[in-house]
Amino acid sequence: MARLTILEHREIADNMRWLLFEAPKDLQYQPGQFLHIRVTDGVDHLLRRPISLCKVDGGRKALGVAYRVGGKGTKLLAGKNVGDTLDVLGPLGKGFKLHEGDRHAILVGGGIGVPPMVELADQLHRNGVKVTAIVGFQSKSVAILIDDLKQYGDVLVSTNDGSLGRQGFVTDYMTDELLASADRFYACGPTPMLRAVQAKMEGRVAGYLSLEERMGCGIGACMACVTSCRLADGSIGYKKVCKDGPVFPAPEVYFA
Amino acid sequence: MARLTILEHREIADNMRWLLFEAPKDLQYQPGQFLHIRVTDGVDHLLRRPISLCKVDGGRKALGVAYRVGGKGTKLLAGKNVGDTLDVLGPLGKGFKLHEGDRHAILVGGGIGVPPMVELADQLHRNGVKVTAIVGFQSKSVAILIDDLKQYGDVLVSTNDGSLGRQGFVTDYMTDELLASADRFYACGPTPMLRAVQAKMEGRVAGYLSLEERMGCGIGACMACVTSCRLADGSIGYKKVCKDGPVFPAPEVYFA
Amino acid sequence: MIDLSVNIGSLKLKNPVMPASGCFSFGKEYADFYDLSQLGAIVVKATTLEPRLGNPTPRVAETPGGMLNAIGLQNPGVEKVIAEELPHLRKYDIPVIVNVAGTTVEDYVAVTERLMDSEDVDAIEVNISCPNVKCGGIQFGTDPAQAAHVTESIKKVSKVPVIVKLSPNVTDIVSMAKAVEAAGADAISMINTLVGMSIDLNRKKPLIANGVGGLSGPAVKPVAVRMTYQVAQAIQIPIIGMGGIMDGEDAIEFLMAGAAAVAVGTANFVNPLACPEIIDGIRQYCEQNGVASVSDLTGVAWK
Amino acid sequence: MIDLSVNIGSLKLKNPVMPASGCFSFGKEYADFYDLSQLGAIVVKATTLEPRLGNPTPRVAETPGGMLNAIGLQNPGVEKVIAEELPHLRKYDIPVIVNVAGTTVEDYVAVTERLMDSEDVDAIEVNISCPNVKCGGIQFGTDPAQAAHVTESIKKVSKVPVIVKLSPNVTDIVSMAKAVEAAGADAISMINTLVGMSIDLNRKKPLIANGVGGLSGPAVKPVAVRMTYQVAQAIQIPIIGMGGIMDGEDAIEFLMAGAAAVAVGTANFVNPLACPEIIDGIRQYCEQNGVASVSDLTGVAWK
Ligand SMILES: Cc1cc2nc3c(=O)[nH]c(=O)nc-3n(C[C@H](O)[C@H](O)[C@H](O)COP(=O)(O)OP(=O)(O)OC[C@H]3O[C@@H](n4cnc5c(N)ncnc54)[C@H](O)[C@@H]3O)c2cc1C
Ligand SMILES: Cc1cc2nc3c(=O)[nH]c(=O)nc-3n(C[C@H](O)[C@H](O)[C@H](O)COP(=O)(O)OP(=O)(O)OC[C@H]3O[C@@H](n4cnc5c(N)ncnc54)[C@H](O)[C@@H]3O)c2cc1C
Ligand SMILES: Cc1cc2nc3c(=O)[nH]c(=O)nc-3n(C[C@H](O)[C@H](O)[C@H](O)COP(=O)(O)O)c2cc1C
Ligand SMILES: Cc1cc2nc3c(=O)[nH]c(=O)nc-3n(C[C@H](O)[C@H](O)[C@H](O)COP(=O)(O)O)c2cc1C
Ligand code: FES
Ligand code: FES
Repeated sequence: MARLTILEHREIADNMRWLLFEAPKDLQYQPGQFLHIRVTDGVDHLLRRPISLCKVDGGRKALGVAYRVGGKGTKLLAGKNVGDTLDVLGPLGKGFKLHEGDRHAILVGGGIGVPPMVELADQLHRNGVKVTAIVGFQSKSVAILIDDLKQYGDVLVSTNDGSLGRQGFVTDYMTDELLASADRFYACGPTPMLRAVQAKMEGRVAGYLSLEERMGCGIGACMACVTSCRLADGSIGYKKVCKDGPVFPAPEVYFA
Repeated sequence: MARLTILEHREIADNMRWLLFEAPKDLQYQPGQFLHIRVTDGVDHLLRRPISLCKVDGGRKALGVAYRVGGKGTKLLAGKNVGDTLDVLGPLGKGFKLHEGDRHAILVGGGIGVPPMVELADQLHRNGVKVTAIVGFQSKSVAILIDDLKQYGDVLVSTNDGSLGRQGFVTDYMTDELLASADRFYACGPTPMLRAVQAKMEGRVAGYLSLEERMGCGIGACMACVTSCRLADGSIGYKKVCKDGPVFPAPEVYFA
Repeated sequence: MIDLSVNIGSLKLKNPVMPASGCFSFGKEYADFYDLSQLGAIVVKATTLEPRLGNPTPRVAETPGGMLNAIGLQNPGVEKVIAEELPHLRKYDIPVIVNVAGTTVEDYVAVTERLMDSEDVDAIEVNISCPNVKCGGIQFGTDPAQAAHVTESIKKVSKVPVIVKLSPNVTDIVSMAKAVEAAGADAISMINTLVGMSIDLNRKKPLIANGVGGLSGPAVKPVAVRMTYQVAQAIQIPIIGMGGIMDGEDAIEFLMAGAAAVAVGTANFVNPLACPEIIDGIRQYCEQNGVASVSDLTGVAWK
Repeated sequence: MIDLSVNIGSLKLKNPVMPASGCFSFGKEYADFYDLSQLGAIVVKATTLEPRLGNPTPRVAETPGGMLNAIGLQNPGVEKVIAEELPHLRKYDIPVIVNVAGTTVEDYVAVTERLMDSEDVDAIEVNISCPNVKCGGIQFGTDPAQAAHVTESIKKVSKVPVIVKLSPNVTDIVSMAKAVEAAGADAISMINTLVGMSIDLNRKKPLIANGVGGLSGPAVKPVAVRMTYQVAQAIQIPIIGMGGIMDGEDAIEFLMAGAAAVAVGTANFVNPLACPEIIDGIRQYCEQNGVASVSDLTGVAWK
């Protein structure tokens, strides 16, 4: 837990913002982890907002996130200025696991599920893994981070309305050929997308899904954020998105 | 009701602050009226804080108040910066009445009751009324606005601990001679002080007392801020500090 | 054009928003801020048979997301209310709802009878739930049988719709609502304040002179919405929902929970323009969400 | 040196601050933030006879100044709690209080009996007030006779102090407290959450999957302080006060209202260091106000 200073804060698409923090000392992190951010010091918005790590800039010792301004809390957040400090917990949770020996990874991001793919792509790229990023958005006006991803590999874009890239869904890009060439996939986005990706990849490519759930504590103590998982013994049980996730091996995730 | 921009905001004594607003358009006001200020746009501090008008600067079209940083709301207020805007209602209530023909007025202020005396002194002074201001504070470290008052007349200072001016109470300055020379008195400060001033002046000098009470609406609708008064028919009844006051003719005020 | 009108029994309101009793006095003060004809109705401060001084001060305290009050039914008595307060409201083209309080059933009946002599009363709101009056009021608000008895007695003498205002300080609000419905109430308003207390650390005593006070404001909204949701499913008569409404979205929440109209209390103190802004907010929501008539929203959360 | 120690029945606490049940799981997570030995005691998550999955998600929602939760008593069951969760708490030199929940009196008794086999249980907190469990729990929390019955039954089998946790969702909390005192409770903890609801305007449905949830946080503090103040004057056994405590001053408010100790729930989510900071805040208040022993503060607001 620390008060982090805002270094940059700007709009990057309609109601989408980029926020760069000064990194806390001795920063330990994995791509896919999240920050748990208080949006005000007052009591009118008590619960922290979970936002994924998007980019860590080691040189500048800075930590970037990208978020959508939607509800009351993120609206307050959007009003914070460079130089202001925010109460931030984290990075928290289990992030994406990188596997030695992988040569080609497919990264799938939908909407506000795209941000964690940037740091992941960077790390894979540095490890010599070929990156193919497939990203989907509602429309061009809310598309984010495409240029950032292009630094690390191919980026395939789809939008629901066809205003950017191909019209359709991220899964439309998942040809047999592409899947056959990949060692791993990593996905983050809305539940319908994750469900489709899980189905598409099952038995073909091993990978990970990053989930969302409303959170209380963010550290595993309140049981708010549970999600159904296939447990080791084959039964269906709850795991905590904040502590056991947000990233889970894809076969573990059970969509009812 | 308006959002007013902060032009100046600085400490003027221990935990005492000066706050200057841009004046609202078509400002109508009397000395002794108050502003009803929201300290945050959130819901954690719902009730507005009543703060007396201290000084109106017609040339700069600005409105100044002086306040003590005490509880949670004024602490939040103290964090606002020049350029920020605040939601302000007012000026509200009934202020001090100036009487034609008066030649000498005694102004009595205790602690945070001193601020409204500044604008009053200015107006009296401009009307050719001689001003004697008697002000009392806990100690030197919290004494405020003495130099401002000196522009308009004599200022007699007392402190509880003797660290500035005479040690003792404001009433110690109220000699028979002084009272005999005065046409009017105006007082604002803590209840024990007002009670003593009322007793001292009774039957000798006509004047006004400005009262404090916890407020809800500030405009006369909620009945939160009532105070006991001698009504026209001689009975004791409630009047509203926010609407019928905060300034009352001294004989009307009934201290139980 | 969105149809904002709603019916509360035989009362027709041009929109579902009214000030809550006790938070708007008799309207004069807010008339300085806007034309009261914009409102759906006006609900005036609690009126008793004899004048009442109410409680000593401090009468209000701020709490996190809310406030406590213990005004204690200060009012000039029904005679003066009829003679001096109500007539000036005639010039606004809106129903006037008079909040009635008392210590005994006879009190309530007497005030109502007296109000029936006035042309200026369009409905009665029976305040059986004021937590700030030591004797009286509160037992009517917590016992279904007594609530039914006072409702019945008032219904016998009232020529205008009778709205019964429920207290949230009960184990089972649904049985309270059913009891007053069975006793003939034309509508229910809910909720009055939750009984609360703040302690002044300096004086080491309750901050409010009365000790306890009534909690209102956004803090209580989840309790009010829950009770509205439960009661609406159990009764047929309309509900005026309230408790912490600050903006149009809060009002929509109550409508979806099952309220036919809403009342706005504490928000008036925060923002004197709260009522007209909430009306605008409701209209905007309807426009943006294709709602043709605001009454279509009532109870959609469970229908 | 300020004496921060307090007694809850035969339990000696080094200071009056403990986490509230359900807000601290079994302590492991917060042990990453500070040494749990600093606490006055630890209260663990509700434990039932069989494992429970709890309610579907969403299980929490933010409300103004508070939050709703409907976790629904998710827990691994008493066997696993004894085997896997409690032993690691032994290394902290503080009493362990186990929150017990169930659907029938037999459930409560069975869990308690089983817990008596463990060396790691210093007190039982009887959760008769969880609003998030459809059948069971709630009726014990709203009916004095049933509350007394479950208290008595547990007292018969418990070898450690029995604390009964009261629900605020009642008309008369004082009679609940008196009933469980008469039935042998060693202490009372209060309050559990108020039943509330938020409606999701987009989905036009209650936001929490369970429909209703329990309201906690600063929003409920005035209700909790009021109830503590009323109950403390009516009973002889000590009270553990809670509801919206965020800092040392809030804790002092509960002590002055009549609590002997306090519990901290929601604040842990806002600030993982809430408990140690509240202990510091209490110590500071005592220093600055010449309070030699924190237990001197209990009930000063009415004594
Ligand atoms: C692990 C994780 C990582 C995330 N990463 C990102 C990211 O990188 N960029 C981004 O824009 N968004 C991200 N989200 C979603 C983000 O947390 C929500 O959009 C945000 O909390 C909504 O807050 P609000 O103030 O706009 O909405 P409000 O409606 O005011 O929120 C009220 C409460 O509900 C919770 N809440 C509301 N919507 C969601 C949601 N969809 N998921 C979880 N909690 C919710 C809030 O956290 C808060 O507690 C992530 C969510 C999770 C769980
Ligand atoms: C007509 C009037 C004029 C005033 N003028 C000034 C002034 O010029 N300068 C100045 O420093 N103070 C003035 N005060 C007092 C000032 O309003 C309070 O000190 C201030 O509201 C306390 O707020 P807080 O956030 O510090 O305290 P908190 O304890 O956080 O306040 C909580 C609530 O209690 C109310 N409250 C607390 N103390 C008082 C009090 N003493 N009087 C009235 N309400 C109170 C607050 O308004 C708020 O609603 C005036 C009061 C009144 C009634
Ligand atoms: C200052 C104040 C005075 C009130 N007086 C009355 C009253 O006289 N009669 C009544 O039925 N309710 C009274 N109430 C309760 C409100 O009408 C309303 O039920 C409650 O405040 C909840 O709504 P809110 O959260 O919008 O304020 C009063 C509330 C406040 C804050
Ligand atoms: C997420 C959450 C889970 C809870 N679980 C339990 C529980 O298992 N047993 C119980 O007795 N109380 C439970 N409570 C209630 C708290 O212990 C406490 O009584 C209540 O939250 C009020 O305190 P607070 O405002 O400090 O949170 C829970 C509260 C929350 C917020
Ligand atoms: S948010 Fe509390 S356990 Fe995950
Ligand atoms: S503060 Fe509402 S009447 Fe004075």
